[in-house]
Amino acid sequence: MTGFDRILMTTGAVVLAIVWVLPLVYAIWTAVHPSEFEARFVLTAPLTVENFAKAWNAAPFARYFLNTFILVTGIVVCQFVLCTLAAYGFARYRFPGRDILFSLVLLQLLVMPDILIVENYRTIGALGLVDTIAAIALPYVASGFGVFLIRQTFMTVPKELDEAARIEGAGPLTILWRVYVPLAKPIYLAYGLVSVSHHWNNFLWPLIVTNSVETRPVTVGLSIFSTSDSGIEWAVINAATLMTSAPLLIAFLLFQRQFVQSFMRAGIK
Amino acid sequence: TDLQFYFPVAVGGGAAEVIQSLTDEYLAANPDISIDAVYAGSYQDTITKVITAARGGNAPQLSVALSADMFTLLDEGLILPFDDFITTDEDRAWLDGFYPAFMENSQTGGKTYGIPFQRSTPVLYWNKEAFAEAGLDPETPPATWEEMVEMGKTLTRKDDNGNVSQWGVRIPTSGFPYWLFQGLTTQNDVILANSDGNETNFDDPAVVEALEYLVSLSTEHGVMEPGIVEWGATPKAFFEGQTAMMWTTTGNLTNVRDNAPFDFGVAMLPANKRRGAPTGGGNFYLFEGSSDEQLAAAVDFIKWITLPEQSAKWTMATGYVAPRPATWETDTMKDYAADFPAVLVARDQLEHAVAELSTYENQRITQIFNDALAAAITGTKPAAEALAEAQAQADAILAAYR
Amino acid sequence: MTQAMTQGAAGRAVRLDGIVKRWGDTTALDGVSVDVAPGSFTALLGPSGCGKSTLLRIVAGLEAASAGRVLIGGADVTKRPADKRDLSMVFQSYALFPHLSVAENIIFGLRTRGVKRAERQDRLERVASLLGLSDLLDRKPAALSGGQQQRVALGRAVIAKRSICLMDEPLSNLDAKLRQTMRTELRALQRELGFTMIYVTHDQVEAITMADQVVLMNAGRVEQAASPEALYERPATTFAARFIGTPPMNLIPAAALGQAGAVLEQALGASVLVGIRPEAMHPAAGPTNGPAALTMTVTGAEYLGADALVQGRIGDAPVLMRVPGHAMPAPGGTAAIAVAADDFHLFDAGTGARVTVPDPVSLLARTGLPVATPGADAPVLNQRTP
Amino acid sequence: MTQAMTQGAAGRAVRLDGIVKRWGDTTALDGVSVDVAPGSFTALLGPSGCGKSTLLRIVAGLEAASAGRVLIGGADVTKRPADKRDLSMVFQSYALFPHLSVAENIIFGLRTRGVKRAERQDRLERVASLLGLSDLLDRKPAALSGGQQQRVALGRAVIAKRSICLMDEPLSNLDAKLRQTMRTELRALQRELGFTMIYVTHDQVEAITMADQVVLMNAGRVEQAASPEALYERPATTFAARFIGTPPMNLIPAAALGQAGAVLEQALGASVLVGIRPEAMHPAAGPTNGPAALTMTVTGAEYLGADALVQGRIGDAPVLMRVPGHAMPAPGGTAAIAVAADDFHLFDAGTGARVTVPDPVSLLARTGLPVATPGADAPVLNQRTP
Amino acid sequence: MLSRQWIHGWLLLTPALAFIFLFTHVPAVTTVWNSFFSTPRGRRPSEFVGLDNYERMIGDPVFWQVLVNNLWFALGTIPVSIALSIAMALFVNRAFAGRSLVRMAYFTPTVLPLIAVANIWLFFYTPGFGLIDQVLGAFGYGQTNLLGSPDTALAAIIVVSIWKEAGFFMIFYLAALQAIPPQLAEAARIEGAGGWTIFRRITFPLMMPTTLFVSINAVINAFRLVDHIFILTGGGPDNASSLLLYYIYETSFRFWDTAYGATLTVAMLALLGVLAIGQFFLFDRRVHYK
Ligand SMILES: Nc1ncnc2c1ncn2[C@@H]1O[C@H](COP(=O)(O)OP(=O)(O)OP(=O)(O)O)[C@@H](O)[C@H]1O
Ligand SMILES: Nc1ncnc2c1ncn2[C@@H]1O[C@H](COP(=O)(O)OP(=O)(O)OP(=O)(O)O)[C@@H](O)[C@H]1O
Ligand SMILES: [Mg+2]
Ligand SMILES: [Mg+2]
Repeated sequence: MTGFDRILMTTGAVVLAIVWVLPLVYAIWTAVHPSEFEARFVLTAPLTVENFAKAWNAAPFARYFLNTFILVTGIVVCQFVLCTLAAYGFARYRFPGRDILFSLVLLQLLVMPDILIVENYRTIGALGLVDTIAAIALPYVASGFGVFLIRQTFMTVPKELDEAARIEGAGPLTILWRVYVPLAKPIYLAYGLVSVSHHWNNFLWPLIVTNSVETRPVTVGLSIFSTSDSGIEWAVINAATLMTSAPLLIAFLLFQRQFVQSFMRAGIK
Repeated sequence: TDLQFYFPVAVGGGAAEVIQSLTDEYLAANPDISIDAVYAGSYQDTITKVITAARGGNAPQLSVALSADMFTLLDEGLILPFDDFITTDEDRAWLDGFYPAFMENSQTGGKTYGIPFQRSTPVLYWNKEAFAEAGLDPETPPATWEEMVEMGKTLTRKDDNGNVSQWGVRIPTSGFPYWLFQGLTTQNDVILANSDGNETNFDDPAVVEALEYLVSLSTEHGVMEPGIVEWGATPKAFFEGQTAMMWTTTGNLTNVRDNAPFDFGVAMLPANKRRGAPTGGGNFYLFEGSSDEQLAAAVDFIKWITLPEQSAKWTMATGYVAPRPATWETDTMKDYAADFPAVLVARDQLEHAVAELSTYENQRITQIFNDALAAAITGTKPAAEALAEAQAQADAILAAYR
Repeated sequence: MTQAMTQGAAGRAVRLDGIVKRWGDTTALDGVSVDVAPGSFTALLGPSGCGKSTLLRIVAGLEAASAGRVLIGGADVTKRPADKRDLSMVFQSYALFPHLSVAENIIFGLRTRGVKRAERQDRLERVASLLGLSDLLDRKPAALSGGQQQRVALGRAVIAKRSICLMDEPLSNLDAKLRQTMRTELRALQRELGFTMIYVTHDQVEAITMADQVVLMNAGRVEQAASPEALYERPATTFAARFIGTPPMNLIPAAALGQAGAVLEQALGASVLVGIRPEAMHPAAGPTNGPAALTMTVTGAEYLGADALVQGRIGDAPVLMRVPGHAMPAPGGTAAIAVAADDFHLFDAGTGARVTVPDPVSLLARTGLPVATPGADAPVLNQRTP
Repeated sequence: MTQAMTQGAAGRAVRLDGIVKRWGDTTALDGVSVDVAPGSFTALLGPSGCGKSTLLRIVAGLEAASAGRVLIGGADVTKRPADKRDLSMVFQSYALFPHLSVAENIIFGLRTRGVKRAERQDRLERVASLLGLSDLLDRKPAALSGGQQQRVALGRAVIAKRSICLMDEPLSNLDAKLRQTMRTELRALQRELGFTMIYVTHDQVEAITMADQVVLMNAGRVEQAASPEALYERPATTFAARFIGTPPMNLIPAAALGQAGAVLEQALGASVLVGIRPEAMHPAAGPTNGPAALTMTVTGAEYLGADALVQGRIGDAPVLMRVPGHAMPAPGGTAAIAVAADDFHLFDAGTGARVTVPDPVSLLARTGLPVATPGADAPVLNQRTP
Repeated sequence: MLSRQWIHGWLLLTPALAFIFLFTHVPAVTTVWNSFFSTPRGRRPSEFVGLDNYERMIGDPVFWQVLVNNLWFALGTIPVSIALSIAMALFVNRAFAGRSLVRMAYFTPTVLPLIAVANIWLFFYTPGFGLIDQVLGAFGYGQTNLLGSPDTALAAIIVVSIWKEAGFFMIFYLAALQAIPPQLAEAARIEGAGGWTIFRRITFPLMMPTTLFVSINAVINAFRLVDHIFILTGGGPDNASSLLLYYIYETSFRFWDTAYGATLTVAMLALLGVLAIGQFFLFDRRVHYK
């Protein structure tokens, strides 16, 4: 790559990044300034933590964070396990009905869970799980998205590696665990981050299926600020948003390096 | 007795905490009752949660929900009238002690289904400094439609490029435009729907005229921003000096007081044929599927929380209009009003207020109406045509309820 | 189970019975039957694309045969999956796990089979030092040279001490010296542990020096399966004759031998090719006046370090002769050639099959070809060190 | 541009100047300087892991040197990216594009350079038939055998006719016959088009028969860069001496030669190793009564098809001798050995460097070693066909 | 060997499928079933109405309008967001100073909750003091009411969707880039291919499995990414920015016309099923996996 290309690419990357990060920058701006400065960007604006204080006090956030953490961990672990197994089945086994089952999985991508809340609430009610963290998680523990994504990745794992492991006496699950999963590590990271973000931010279903502080996730606390009857208070919403998403942003900063460590370099002809 | 109580929060300022603390107070006084007060999101989330839970066989005993959703809940067969629990004279007195304007939305077919709780009404806010700068009397808001146009013209300012830097007035039209528009129709002395909730008057000439007036504010007179005017950004636009006057809910009073960087006034909406404004906000409902014991406890709780003492706390914390005259007679309330007279505007306006548009299949009917308003405001259709179409659609839907 | 492995399992017999493999309309294997004795070392030899790897993969259970049966230790394993066949394999493309270090790659099989850590470590050290990988154990395959990668693949296969070991060109990327060492080591290991080895190679020297049996393949068929000596001394077809030996055997149409050739063809009643290995041709002592048939016109010579290849023609057939570097005839001249009777090979010109003659010596005598005294250059039997 | 390519570009010189390559704390190349004349054929030879591929990748511009300069055609290209260096390359791991057919793989470079379709087709056909790939053009690489894949990689490099061609073990997976053909073809192609070839191989025969210059590497350094003959005849170090020649040169500590060795060391004033190639040792005619020094105790023999390797000892140093198959001494006995004066090589026992003696013949005469008449087995000059 | 494959295959799928069936397919079938009944209302119980709901849908102008809106929305978002996501992944897969910050910038849309983000965009779009108008104003332009006029509302929504999606897809492309052996790019480079050619002829084809995945998701998202509409426009003005799923929400959860909501859902599932599943089975066989 010539120097010129490099500069062009880098410039493009940075310009795009600035546009992309603007909402975050704006959120930070408003969160640390009094609300007069929501729409006025003067560098001399006074800093304040009041918005954060207000947000923190509006709901039992400590408990909500704990709930969210349990919820998200549970979902992601279950998703990893269930989706990995299913994806492996779809990627490397041939059996009658496979295509039909796979289209049923794809169908789950299309069906928005929110549309089914009434029915799902009924199911959860029948299981006696209303107002539990498990109730929030159950409809999501098997994800068509995850199955599809991991299947796509498993399909690109060189067959020889599978074969070599088989020769070494590894059974299907050992191969899955010791060959496919490590090779798909970047995808698991990607999926994990996406899934965590998604469930961290999911709102309607948790709101409906839970009633108590002991089970509700942070988004429920966050939503108190996003009501619109009295106009939008950007300063507080954004402070609350930053507060609740900070763990995600930090997690991404920590994990993103993993995306760019090559796993599949030489060694496979 | 165990009760579950859903409540929405639609304004900032710790409304949820106030409800929780009031509940706790009640529980302390009534140790044999336990109430699980569940924050249920916005009004829209709350109704979804209520109906979902009810369909799942798990309805709460009581809930606050939009007063306008009464017919919807009735239609779903979810709510019970309060009348069965009004047994004593004292109870009857309590029920009669609400402002009639609020009760309009709470009763149908001779029965009371809702108890007003977090109720509001739109008022006009004006920027006194802007008035002064434009050479108007900062203490006199427009009292009529014509005055609003005239003053608006004076207040509208343009910069050197000919771009408007300050509009005269701002009547938000996003989300639920029918509500503020209902102010205009009421002032034009027309009712949008009958009290049985099965007949609308969308194509009434007076309604058309009101809509034409609204449209003319930006097209003909150029005193309001063209296109759909965003509800949520309106207070901010007012604070930023983007507009000299705004129509919005009394629920914004605290917000405006805290954040307006200038001196402002609050007034009743201007009049045309008459003064007028809709009411809005949420009522208490009782739900089907609860035991009599639970219902009795629920009614008791509602009675308690609407008593002047509690009601005053609630009003001062949130800016909602206290729904009973008695509340305004308390000392706390009087002190508060003396300190901040603007809160009285909404109360006084109640005299002229009417029920918020509410019909069977309320959300759909209002949506149809909203679409018609949006079409006229954005110039896609003439007002008369848009409203006639809306009326036809509404008729088709409501026919089933006549 | 662990115990059995530490001691190394005794080899099991492998039998392939009429194996056919097709992909769409290409036929990679066309009825291959091979018998591999338990504990023996069998080399699969053949030109590129002849089906060696495919056959090996079918033995391993990685590829399903389109027809035919695979028997291991007498049991029909045609439908048994690879991980149940108890064998190890070196892949032609190495198939190293890119996410694992060299050490982890090598002990992969031990871990899946639950061998204890201490023993794993122990064996790993021995294998690594055998293969010269001791300093590289912590590297990822991506940080290895081609030859090092190949050695890791080899390590993975030999550490397991399975009863059958399959290797697909395991030494192709190693230099001569290392290769020589590895050959000796592999052979010694195989002898010591007694496992059955099936070894794919394109290198005839490897096949001949290492194997008990060489299976020579061509275009999906077995040309000849025999001991290395038999393959060299009595090639069954012209293909085998030309494939084994560097440079390959000269195949001279009988017609090019003039009168002698005519006598030969007449005696055999078929048109034949006369095969003579370059190293079996010796300049006759001093200029001869014998029959013109085995007079070679020298056209050039190639120096190969220790010896030289003399290019020339007999009749109009091009031939090569191998001589010690110091015994090179000058290009442009002619040289009379002597060949021992045992070193004449006859093949049917049509089918390419070897023609066996009851009494070759007297037949040759009749043709008048200058036959050297038999036995003088008969190859000595393979005396490889074990 | 297109025109230049159809005609083949004349080779450009390549110069490597003090190249160092480190990865973390492993040093793959440690100050390598090589000069490659334009249009010449240079082979990089050396044991596995010595840095051949790395050096080639640095020439190609795929790897940045940690220090040193790369000059192509006189211009410093150290910082020029690979696609601007105008060369072609065969990767050790082939690096075929898995999603493209064989034909598309081969013409990939022509397409990127905008060669017309008709010409592409034309060249493709020629290259494919040269490499025996004509029937496989529509296949994906995954459906090819190892050797076929390697040939595709070769095809991709040669079709381009660039001015410099880099090849990393391009024939390692081919059988002897095909390999022989490919060697000749590659060499012919290179001569015809005149491009500069840098050719990595672990196979000394390939290096010696094909190259104008052989660069012998060891552990990231150049041991010797010389013509094949010089490398064989005058190895600069013990490493070179042992690396070239199969089996390798015998290196006998002077001490093992008894009295003669002592004389030698005394004359040179250093402890030395005496190098004698197995093929330079000849059984002296008839039993000799000469000095014991060059009497070999025969312990075994290995039959290699055309000739045999005799294992034995001189003093206590193990030695190998190569004899024609028919001239094998019987194991257990002793054999007197004759070696020409030119075939004695002397190396410093400490540094391994060659010791040059002004008048070797008289020195040897003083030692009393049985020297054969000079010239009798002096290797003939390389007379390869072009 | 075959039946073993079957058993293993089924065993692997069972746990995931059980959950998917319980929480997706069973309720979805109920939904389809409901579409043949009328919505139960207090006084009128649900009754079988056959295809009445479908007839109503065919005659519903709003349905057709949101469908057309949705097609424009799909056309506007899918190609742009996929192209941008690939560009982003390529950008941040190289080394340069500040790379991790840039990468995080692209990732922010995925992390921030949509309610909050939509409000921020609402601010950007607000006429007068909104960010866009402030920037434009600095160049002397007047106010623009992007969300409040029917001509631009949908476009404004599309921009937010692209912002949200591109960063999301970028993550998958970034992961996919890691799986491509670098020798292939090297070989192409040797053959004189520049960055663009390498991308077009090597990288992109080898990322096809991801592209298939992403494009199917993009198609689906074009129909299901509506959260921000609730806050930005509420589907207005006059349904100008309403999409099919938004209309379904309104019908089902505001109008509580569950039968008609179910009917619309069936229509959407049918449409998407054809688009997405068709797309999958059409392309999966052609994608080069390895
Ligand atoms: N990415 C890397 N990181 C660390 N060390 C490396 C890396 N790549 C190569 N090496 C080391 O550098 C040395 C030279 O490697 P190179 O590939 O050049 O060897 P080679 O001469 O081509 O060997 P072979 O004949 O086995 O292919 C080897 O010891 C190898 O282990
Ligand atoms: N997946 C496949 N589809 C179609 N043909 C294939 C496939 N795999 C291999 N072949 C063909 O089958 C034949 C045999 O291949 P195989 O790999 O067994 O050859 P080989 O003897 O190992 O050759 P080499 O020495 O070159 O590795 C080859 O002609 C090859 O092109
Ligand atoms: Mg092979
Ligand atoms: Mg190499």
